Amino acid sequence: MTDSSSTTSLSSDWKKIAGPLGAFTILAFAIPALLSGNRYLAFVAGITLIHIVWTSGMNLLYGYTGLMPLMFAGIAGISAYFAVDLTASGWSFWVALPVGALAASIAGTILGLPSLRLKGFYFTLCSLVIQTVITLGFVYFANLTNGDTGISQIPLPAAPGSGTISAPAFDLILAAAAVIGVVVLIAITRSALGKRLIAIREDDELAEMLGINVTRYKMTAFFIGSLFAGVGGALYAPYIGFISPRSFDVLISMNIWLMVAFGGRGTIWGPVAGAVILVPLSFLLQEYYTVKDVIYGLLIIAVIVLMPGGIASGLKRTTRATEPVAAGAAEQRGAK
Amino acid sequence: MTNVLLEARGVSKRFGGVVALKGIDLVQHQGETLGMIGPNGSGKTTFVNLISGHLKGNSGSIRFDGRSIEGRNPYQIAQAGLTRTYQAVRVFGELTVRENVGTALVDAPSALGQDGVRELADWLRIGHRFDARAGGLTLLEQRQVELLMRLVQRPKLIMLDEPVGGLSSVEVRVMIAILAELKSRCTIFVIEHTMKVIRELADKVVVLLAGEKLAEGPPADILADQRVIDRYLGNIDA
Amino acid sequence: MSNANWILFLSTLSTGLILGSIFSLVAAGVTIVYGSIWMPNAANGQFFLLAALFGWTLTVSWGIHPAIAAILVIGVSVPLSYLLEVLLIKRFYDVPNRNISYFVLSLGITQILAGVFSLTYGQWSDQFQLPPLITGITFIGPFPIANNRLAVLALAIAILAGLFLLLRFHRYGRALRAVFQNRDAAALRGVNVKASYSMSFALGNAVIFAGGILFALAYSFDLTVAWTMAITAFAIMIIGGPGSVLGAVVIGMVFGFTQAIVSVVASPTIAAFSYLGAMLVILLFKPSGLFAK
Amino acid sequence: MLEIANLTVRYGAFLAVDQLTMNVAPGEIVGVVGPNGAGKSSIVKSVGGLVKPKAGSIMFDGRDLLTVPTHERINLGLSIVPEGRGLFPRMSVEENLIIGGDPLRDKARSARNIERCFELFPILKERRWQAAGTLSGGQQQMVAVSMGLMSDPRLLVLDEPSLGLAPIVIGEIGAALRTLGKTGLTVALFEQNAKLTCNVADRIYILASGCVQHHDRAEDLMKNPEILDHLM
Repeated sequence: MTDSSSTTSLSSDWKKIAGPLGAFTILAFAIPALLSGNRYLAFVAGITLIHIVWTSGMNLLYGYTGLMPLMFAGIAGISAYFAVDLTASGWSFWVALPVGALAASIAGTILGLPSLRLKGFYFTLCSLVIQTVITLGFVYFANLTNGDTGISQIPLPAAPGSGTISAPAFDLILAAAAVIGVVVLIAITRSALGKRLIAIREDDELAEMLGINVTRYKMTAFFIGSLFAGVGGALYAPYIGFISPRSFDVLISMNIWLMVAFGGRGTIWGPVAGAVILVPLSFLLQEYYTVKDVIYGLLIIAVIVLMPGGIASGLKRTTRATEPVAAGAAEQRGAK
Repeated sequence: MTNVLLEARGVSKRFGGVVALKGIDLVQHQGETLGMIGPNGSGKTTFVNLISGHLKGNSGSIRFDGRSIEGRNPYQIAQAGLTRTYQAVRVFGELTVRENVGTALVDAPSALGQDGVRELADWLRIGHRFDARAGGLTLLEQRQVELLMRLVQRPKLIMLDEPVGGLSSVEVRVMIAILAELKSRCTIFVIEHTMKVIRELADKVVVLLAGEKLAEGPPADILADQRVIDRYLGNIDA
Repeated sequence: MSNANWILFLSTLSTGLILGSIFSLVAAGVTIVYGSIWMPNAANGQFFLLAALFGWTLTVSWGIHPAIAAILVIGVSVPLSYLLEVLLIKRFYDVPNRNISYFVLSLGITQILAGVFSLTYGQWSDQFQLPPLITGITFIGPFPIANNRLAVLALAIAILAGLFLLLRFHRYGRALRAVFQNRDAAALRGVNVKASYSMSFALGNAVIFAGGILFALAYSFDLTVAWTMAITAFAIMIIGGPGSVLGAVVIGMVFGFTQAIVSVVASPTIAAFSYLGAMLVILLFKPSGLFAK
Repeated sequence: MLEIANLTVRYGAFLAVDQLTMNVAPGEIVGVVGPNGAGKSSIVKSVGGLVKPKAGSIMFDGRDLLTVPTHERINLGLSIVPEGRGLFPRMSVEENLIIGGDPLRDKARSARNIERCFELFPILKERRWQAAGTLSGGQQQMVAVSMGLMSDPRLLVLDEPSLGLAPIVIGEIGAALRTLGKTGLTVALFEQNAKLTCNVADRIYILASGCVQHHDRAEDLMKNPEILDHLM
């Protein structure tokens, strides 16, 4: 329980995760490289990597802190528009990226303030309203966003030497971003911050009673989670080459949430797997645009139906829920 | 007389038009076990919520350990050494006992070291359950974990809201024995709605009725107090 | 006041009343379902649109009289509700914190229905218009108003009044409110809880369907009305107090007039902004809503 | 009237009621005393249908209650006032009483019953328009008992009516129960408060750990208060 013991347990934790992390790192760099012959498949891999950054951020908020922000895509969009506008006005993309991501972080932290007062469904609803306002804002401030038409032909960033960076090289940057994202998430969950966030997820009033500054750490979670959203958003715009308010609307927020919930929130690799499965699926269904909506809707319903108790109360490990004692306690609660 | 640990002056609380507490004055000294009794809805839990920072009062002053604590957040009050339990047992049910205790250690300024935690856990007879999921424990065990999570923070004052609520008679005895020993480790403020527990533990009793302090004094005096009999206990043979 | 101003005033008044009563209907439907089974139905806008589109198919494609079509549309909501309840809703009756599960579930339903609508109706037309319930024009002073809209207004208010009386004074309404406040106690007092859940889910949806078909009879519409309606109904429910039908009706009327006035002086987008703003403020400072006791 | 035989209730691994047998005859007031966790509420919930027993039978007037859905049990003449009172806090006192009378499907009779409740607890008449949740604990308990009486039950089952009340108010509730007993109503009183139970009941079961430990007439039990002390 002392500092020394917690550091030893920390390093053993890292040893346990080193294998999967190594494999993930190799795959993240190797797959786009191997696919570079087929631009379309490499592109699918790149978009998946961006989604891994996003799901890691969403996982921090939803999986570890127990907040369900349906405005996540909107925050990513703020960063994307910022970075695109700054780059267009002559900034280097490599400066615009952190500035845009930071702007998204600050916006996300401010927009996360309602979570201090609102619990469960009410915060989720509030975040849905915020997402709607952000989308309306993207349409409304047309001088910055080009309104509904969107901004197209966004170039890939400049390379250090001359001209723009090549698409395969950018793939590797996306791989680096995804790996860094996952490593940061692992580091947070293994730290004191992680303990505090999990305590907030499980029972924020009790956490505060135990001396944890809930306000500060919820805001910290929003800051970091929004940073993930922002980095992903800033990378997304030049990679796709086109952004519009629809690129960051509530459906995208729902889909990022779905990847986390589908893969398993509150675990490191579940949401990564969620992105790896669902992003390529959406490409497979690209030609059947409306069918895609229906299938995503069905997936959402499937996730909810298959784990009905777990949506609000954060992590509910299914293996544990089937323990007889736990089942008895649930029955007792239900009987009251 | 020993040091004053907790001092409340004229503490009042309204919920909309309903007055929950009317100008409560109360002093607790270090090492003194203070019991608060009264029927449900008399304002006992509201009082604890005000002290622990879960609610903001409408008027009055609260001082703890020589400093004013009103308007502070619960985490600041907890870090100052004032902790509490809840009427319904409250642990992180999905986490193990070890993780529960780990959470209690993370932001406590003067928390115990590993040996201290072990010693406490063994004293509370809960050491063997460290790897169990807290939500799967019996109610008594959860109450013990609750106490453990508070005590590893080395609080100066612990406020217990109905610590034997829901326990069977055998378990009540276990808990009373634990609390009797706890008196030598930490100052205790205990809420109950019956005299039974209070009689065995408390040095001083405060009777709350409809948000007002009806009487205050040693348990024996309280039982004989005519106002308490008239307004709270009634005719014993009724 | 000049004649032109009078006409403007009366037209705003009538639009406000019709929109307000339709908003009230939909919000009442949403709040009844939330109040009884704790389901914040974000798909209410899609249900509303489904009713309108079904009404359009019945009248325009199949040539059925609008009055009969309206009855059919409201009638068809009952088996639809039953099907949804059996397939999905029922599973969550005993889940703690089921409101958030239901919320996400209804977002899933929204996505499915939106996909289906754009796949089917989206290909046929941008704008949908139903034949009027009755023809002719009535003059109120100098101001002409279509009899059709008067009929829609009368029907909407009649349904609202009936709903209100049912919930306030009928045994079933009492039972519904009792289940909301204390489910086990209601069961002990002889209320069949599961039946009351089914009935309130069906009743709430029927009211939303009624709102949809009445809106379609009064105005032309497109597929985007679904999301606007969903947000509006939620805003009304939150501000009026979740579970409070009185709150839904009062705030629904306020929103109807706001929409009518803001649309005249500014644009419907501004009206949407003002709802969202009002909802945010209420959410933050009084999440139980203005009419919560 | 009520016959419970070998009733067993389990919550997961926890055995709440263990092969319990007891009965209530028409016209008597039966008390069941026991500490927290003795299984009182589990028995009441089984009788009410809120908990499914693992084994045993519950017969009411010769009818197997376990085959009757919860909400239909009130129509058999069985009325249960659950622990925690089971009120509808945002409805007025009068509306709570009306709900209590709804199973009768007879407005006139329901209105007569409301007047009878007001005679039993005059304070409720003053508070008839007040939301039940804003009353004091004692008044809420009076509403709960009245609501239980509204359906003209033949058996009234009360779970912990004294819970959280000031002793002086407990005395008032006890007096009302004695009045009811004199009208011939059959009552099953599940209580932690032994004194209240002894003052009200004709016959008493003493419960511990889900089993009946002792069973006697109240008068005889009062003659040997040490039995009570010992068993509780």
